[in-house]
Amino acid sequence: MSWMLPESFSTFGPDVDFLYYAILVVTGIVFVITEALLVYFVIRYRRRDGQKATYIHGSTKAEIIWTTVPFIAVLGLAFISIPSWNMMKNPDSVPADALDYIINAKQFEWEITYAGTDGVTGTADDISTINIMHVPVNQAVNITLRSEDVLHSFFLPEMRVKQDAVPGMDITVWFEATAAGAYPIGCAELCGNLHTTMGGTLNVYEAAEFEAWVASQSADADDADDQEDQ
Amino acid sequence: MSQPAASTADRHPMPGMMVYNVKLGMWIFLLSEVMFFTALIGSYIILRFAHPDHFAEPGAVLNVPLTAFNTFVLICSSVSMVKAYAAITQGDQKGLKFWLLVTILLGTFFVGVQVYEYIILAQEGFVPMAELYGVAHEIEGAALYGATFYTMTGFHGTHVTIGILCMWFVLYRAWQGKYSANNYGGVEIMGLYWHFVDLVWIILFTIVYLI
Amino acid sequence: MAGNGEEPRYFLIWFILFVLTMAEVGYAFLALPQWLLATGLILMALWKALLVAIYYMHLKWEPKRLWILAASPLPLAVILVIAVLTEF
Amino acid sequence: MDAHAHAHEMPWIRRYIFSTDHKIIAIQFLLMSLFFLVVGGLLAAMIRWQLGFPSEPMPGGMLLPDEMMAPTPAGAIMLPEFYNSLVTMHGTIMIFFAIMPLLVGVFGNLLIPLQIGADDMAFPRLNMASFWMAFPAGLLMLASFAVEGGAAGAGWTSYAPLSASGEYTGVYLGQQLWLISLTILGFASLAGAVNYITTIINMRAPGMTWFRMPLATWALFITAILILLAIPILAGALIMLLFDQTIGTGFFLPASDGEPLLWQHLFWFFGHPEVYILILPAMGITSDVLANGARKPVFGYHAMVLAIVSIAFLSWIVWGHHMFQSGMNPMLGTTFMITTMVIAVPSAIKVFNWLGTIYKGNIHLHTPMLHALGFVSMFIIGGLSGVFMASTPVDVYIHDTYFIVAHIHYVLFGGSLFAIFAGVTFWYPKMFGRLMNEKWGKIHFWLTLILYNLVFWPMHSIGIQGHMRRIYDPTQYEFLQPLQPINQFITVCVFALVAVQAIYALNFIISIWKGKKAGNNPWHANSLEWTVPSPPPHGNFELVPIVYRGPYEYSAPDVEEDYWLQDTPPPSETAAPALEPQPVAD
Ligand code: HEA
Ligand code: HEA
Ligand code: CUA
Ligand SMILES: [Cu+2]
Repeated sequence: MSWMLPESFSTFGPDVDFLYYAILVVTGIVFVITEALLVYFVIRYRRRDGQKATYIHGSTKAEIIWTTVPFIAVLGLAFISIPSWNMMKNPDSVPADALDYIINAKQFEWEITYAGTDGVTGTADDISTINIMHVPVNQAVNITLRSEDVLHSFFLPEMRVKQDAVPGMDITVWFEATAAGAYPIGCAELCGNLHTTMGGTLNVYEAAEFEAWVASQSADADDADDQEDQ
Repeated sequence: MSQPAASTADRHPMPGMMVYNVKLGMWIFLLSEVMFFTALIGSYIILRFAHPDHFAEPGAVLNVPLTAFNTFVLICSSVSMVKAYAAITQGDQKGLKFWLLVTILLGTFFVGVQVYEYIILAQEGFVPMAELYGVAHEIEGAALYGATFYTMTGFHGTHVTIGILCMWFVLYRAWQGKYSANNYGGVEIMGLYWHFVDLVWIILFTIVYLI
Repeated sequence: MAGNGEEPRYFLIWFILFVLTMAEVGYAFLALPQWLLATGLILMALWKALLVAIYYMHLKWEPKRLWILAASPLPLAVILVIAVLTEF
Repeated sequence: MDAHAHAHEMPWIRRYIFSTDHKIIAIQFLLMSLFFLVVGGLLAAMIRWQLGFPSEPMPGGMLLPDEMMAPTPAGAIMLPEFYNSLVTMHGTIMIFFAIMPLLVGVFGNLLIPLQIGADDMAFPRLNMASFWMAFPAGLLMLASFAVEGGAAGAGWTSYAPLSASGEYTGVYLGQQLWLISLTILGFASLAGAVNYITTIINMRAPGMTWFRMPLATWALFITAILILLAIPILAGALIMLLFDQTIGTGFFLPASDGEPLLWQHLFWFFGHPEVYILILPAMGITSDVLANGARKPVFGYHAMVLAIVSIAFLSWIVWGHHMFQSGMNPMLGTTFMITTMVIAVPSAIKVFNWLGTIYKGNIHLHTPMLHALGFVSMFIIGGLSGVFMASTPVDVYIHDTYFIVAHIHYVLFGGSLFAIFAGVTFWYPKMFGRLMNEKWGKIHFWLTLILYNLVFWPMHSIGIQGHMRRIYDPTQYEFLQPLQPINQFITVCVFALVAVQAIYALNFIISIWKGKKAGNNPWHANSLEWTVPSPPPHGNFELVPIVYRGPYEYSAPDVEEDYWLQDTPPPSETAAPALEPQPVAD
C-alpha cells in the first residue's frame, strides 16, 4: 500500500506528479497536525474528578489565523495548478508539429485512425486499428476524440491522460510519450455492461520503428486490421 | 389551518418573517417552483443557444396571435383572483365567490385553448418526438424544439390545472362561509400560487413564442 | 397587508399588463437585429413579471425580509444558465 | 406516553402509522432508513465479493435469478449487468434512502420543534405526507430489481445517453422506475424542506433568537434551504430524462442533437449541494455532541454559523468539479477549481473550531462523543482527499478511480454515518425513553472505526495505482492484477464490518425495551429538548418555554453544575422573570 504514483512516461508526468506530491505534503501536514491535536486533546483533557472545563467561547485571533492560513494554502494550490491544466486541456497548447489521430469510441472498443503517410486524417491512406494504439516516442500526438454511442473515457494512466469521449462532440486530447514501451489504455467512464473489457494497449515506438510500422500498414491498408494482435 | 394569526397568537414566538405560517410556507414553496422552472427554461435557453437552427422563427410554427390572446386571458384571471382576495379582505362574501368563479372560468378557458393549440400543432406534425416534425416542416432533426416546447408549456399547463382544482376547493369552502374579513389565508395563498403561475407564463410566452 | 383603507388599483395594473403584452407582440415582429429584439422583449417580460409580483402578489405591502427571501433563488438561476451557456 | 394516550383516545393507526406528531414521524423515518441502510450494506457486500473474487461463484448466489447470477456447475457467477445495477442501487439507496432521510428526515423532524421550543411542525399533515411519499418511493426503487431488464445500471449519476435509452444497456423499466422513484422522493423532500424552513423562521419560542439556536438546528435550517432549491433542478432533469426514455424526446440524446453535457450540468448543479445536504446536518449534530462531551461551549459559535452559511452558498458554484474530464470548457474548469479550493476554507474553520471545543475541556467519552470524535477525524481525511481532486491536473489522473471511491466513503461513511451513529445514540432517549447500552456502543464504535479504515484507506492506494471505479472485474486489466490481494483484503474486512453492524442493530432493538430509563436529561445537556420528559408528550412543552441563553453554556462559572439549561431563568431574575423577547438579529 503506497501513496506513490506509478512512474509516468509523458511530458505531462512531471507536472501532474509534482502537483500531486505538493498536495500530498500540504494535506499530509494538515492531517498530522489536526489528528495529533485531536488525539492529544482527548487524552490530555479527558474527564477527571474535580476537573472543570475552561469556560471559553472562542478567540477572534485564532479564528482569523485559521481562516487565512488555509485560504492562502488552497488558493496557492489552485494557482500552481492552472498552468499545467491549460497545457493539458487547452486546445491552443497542442504543439504545431503534433501527429493527427482520430479516436472513435464505441461499445466496447477504441477505433484509432492514423493519418497514414500523407500526414492528414480523413484521406484514403488512413490506417486504422482497434484497441491498439501506435505512437512515436518524443513526438506530440493530437487526438480528436469522438464517441459513437455513449460516454467513454480515454484513460492512459502512465501518460497522465484522461478525457471523456462525448457523442456529438469532437474533443482535442494531446500528449507526448517520453519512453518507448507498451502501456495500458483504459475506459474510465461507465459505458454499459462490458465497460470493464474496454481496455487496450498503447505502443510507443522509436521514431524509425514507428515509420516502418506506418509504411507496413499503408502497404496493405485495405485489410489493415490489427485485431489479430490481441 | 389558514388563519392569519390565531394559531400563533397565544404563543408569542419570535417575530420570524412577520407573516403567518401558511403564507410563509407558500412563498417558500414558490421558491422551489422558481428552481423547477429554471431547470426547464434554462435547458431550453441552453439547447437553443447550442443549436439555433433547430428552432423556428417566431410565428413560423406557433400561433402567436392565438397565444397572445390566451396570455391576455391569463392576465385577466390574475386580476379577477386579486379582486376575489380584495373582496374577502373587506368581508364581501358575494364578491369573493363571484371573482373566484370568474377566475376558474378564465383559467379553464386558458387550458382549453392550450389543448386546442396542442391538437392543431400535433395535426401539423409538431410533436415532442424526434424526426416527425422535421418531415412536416422540412426543418431537419428539429426534435429539440418540440421537446422543449411541450415540456415547458405542458408543465405550466399542469400547474394551471392544479390551480383550478385547488380553486374549486377554495370556492367550496367560500360557499360554506369559511372565510371572513379576518380569516382569508386560504384565499390569499391560492392567489399567491395563481399569480406565480401567471408570472411564469409571462416569461414563457416571451421566451418561447416571441424571441 | 393591502387593507389600509384604499384598495390598490388592480385594474390599472391589469391595463398596463395588457398594453405591455400588445407591445411585446408588436415589437417581436419588427425588423430589428436579433439581440435588440431579445433584450427589448426580455425587459418588457421582466417588467410585467415585476408588476405581478409587486402588486398582485402584494410584495409591496410585505416586510422587507420577505422580499429578500423571494429574490434569493434568482442569482442561482442566473449562475446556472450563464455558466452552462459558456460551454456551447 | 401511556398517560397521554388516554387523553387523546386516538386509534392505533392514527397514532403510529398516519401520525402527525413530529416525533413519531421521526421514528418512522428512522426505521425506514435503517432498513435501507442494511439493504445498501448488503448490496455493498455483494459488490465487494465480485471485486475481491471476480468470476468466482458467490455464496448464496444460487438464490438469485439467472438474469443476475449466471449459474455454473460450481455455483452462480455475477453478471456484469447485475454488477452495474448493484453499484447504481448501492449509491442511490445509500444517498437518497439511507443517509438523506436519516439526517434530514429523522433529525430534522425530531430536533427542530424540540430545540426551538415549538409544539410541532408548522404543517403536521404535510409532514406526514412527506414520509408517506418517501417510503413508497423507496419500495418502488427496490421493486426495480424485480422487473424485466433489472434495476437501473447507469451509476447513481445516471449519465446520459447511457441512461437515456434502453438500447445501450438493455435496462428499460428499471431506469424508468429509478427516475420515477427519485421524483417522488423529491416531492417528499420538498414537503419536508418547506416545513422545516417555515417552522424555524416562524415558530421559535420567546427568547430563541437566531444566535441562540443549537447548531444542529442551524445546520438543518440551511440544509432545508439547499434541499428546497436543489431538488427541483433534479426533478426537472429527471423528468426530461424520463421523457427521453419513454416518449422519445431527445434532450440528452446526441442522435437528435441533444446535449449529454446538459444532463451532467443539471445533475451536478443539484448533486454538489446534495453532498453538503449529506454533511451539514452531520456537522451540526457533531457540534452539539462535542460540546456536550467536552462540557464546554462550542468554540466560535458565530464562526460556526457563518461557516455553515458560506458552505451552503459556495456549494452552488462548485458543481463543475465533477466534470473536469467531461469535455467541459477548460476555462470553466479553472473557475471551478478555484471555487472548489475556496470551499475548503469554511470546512477548515469548522474543523479547527471543533478542536478548539475539546481543548481544555473535561472530556467525557460516552458513545455519542466517541462517534462525534470519529466524525471529526474521518471527515478531515475525506475532506483532504477532496483537495487532490480539486486540483484539475491531479484530477485528470485520479478522476473515476478508487481514489474517488475512497473520498466518497470517507465523507459519507466516516463523516455522515458516524455523525448519525452519534446522533441516534445521543437522542435515542428522546425517541424511546431509554438509553442504548454504553458498553456495546463502545465496542461497536471501536470495531467499526478500525474495520472501516481497513476497508477504505487502501482504496486511496489502489486508486493512485490507476484502479478505475465501476469495473466489475479488475483482473481484466493486466496492470491491476498486482492489486488483487489488496482488493481481497478489503473484501474480507468488509464482511467483518457488515457483521459488526449487527452489534449496533441488536443494541438498538434490545434497548427499546431493556435499555436504562433515561429521565429528562441523561447527558446533562442544555438545549430545550432536554427540559421535557423522554419521550416528550404530544405537544412537547407544557408551557411555552422562555429562552434565556445560548445552547452551549457548559461549565459556566455562575452556576454550580457544569450545565445550564436554556430555559432556566438567570439567578437575579428568579423572583420575577421579566421577559424581554429580543429582536431577531439578522
Ligand atoms: C458528504 C459528502 C461530501 C463532502 C462533504 C465532500 C467534500 C468535498 N469534495 Fe467531494 N464528493 C462526494 C461527496 C462529498 N464531498 C461524492 C459523493 C463524490 C463523488 C460523486 C460521484 O462521482 O459519484 C465527490 C466527488 C468530488 C470531486 C470529483 C472528483 C471526480 O469525480 O473526479 C471533487 C473534485 O474536486 C470533490 C471535492 C471535494 C472538496 C474539495 C470537498 C471539500 O468540501 C472538503 C473540505 C474539507 C477539508 C479540506 C478538510 C478540513 C480542512 C482542514 C483540516 C483545513 C486545512 C486544509 C487545507 C489547507 C487543505 N469531491
Ligand atoms: C452514504 C453512502 C454510502 C455508504 C454508507 C457506503 C457504504 C459502503 N460502500 Fe459505497 N458507495 C456510495 C455510497 C456509500 N457507500 C456511493 C455514492 C457510491 C458510488 C456509486 C456509483 O458509482 O454510482 C459507492 C460505491 C461503492 C463502491 C465502488 C463500486 C464501483 O465503483 O465499482 C464500493 C466498492 O467497494 C463500495 C463499497 C462500500 C462498502 C463496502 C460499504 C460498507 O461500509 C457498508 C457497510 C454496511 C453498512 C453501513 C450497513 C450497516 C447497517 C446498520 C449500521 C444498521 C443497523 C441498525 C439497525 C438495523 C437498527 N461503495
Ligand atoms: Cu467505454 Cu467504459
Ligand atoms: Cu462536489
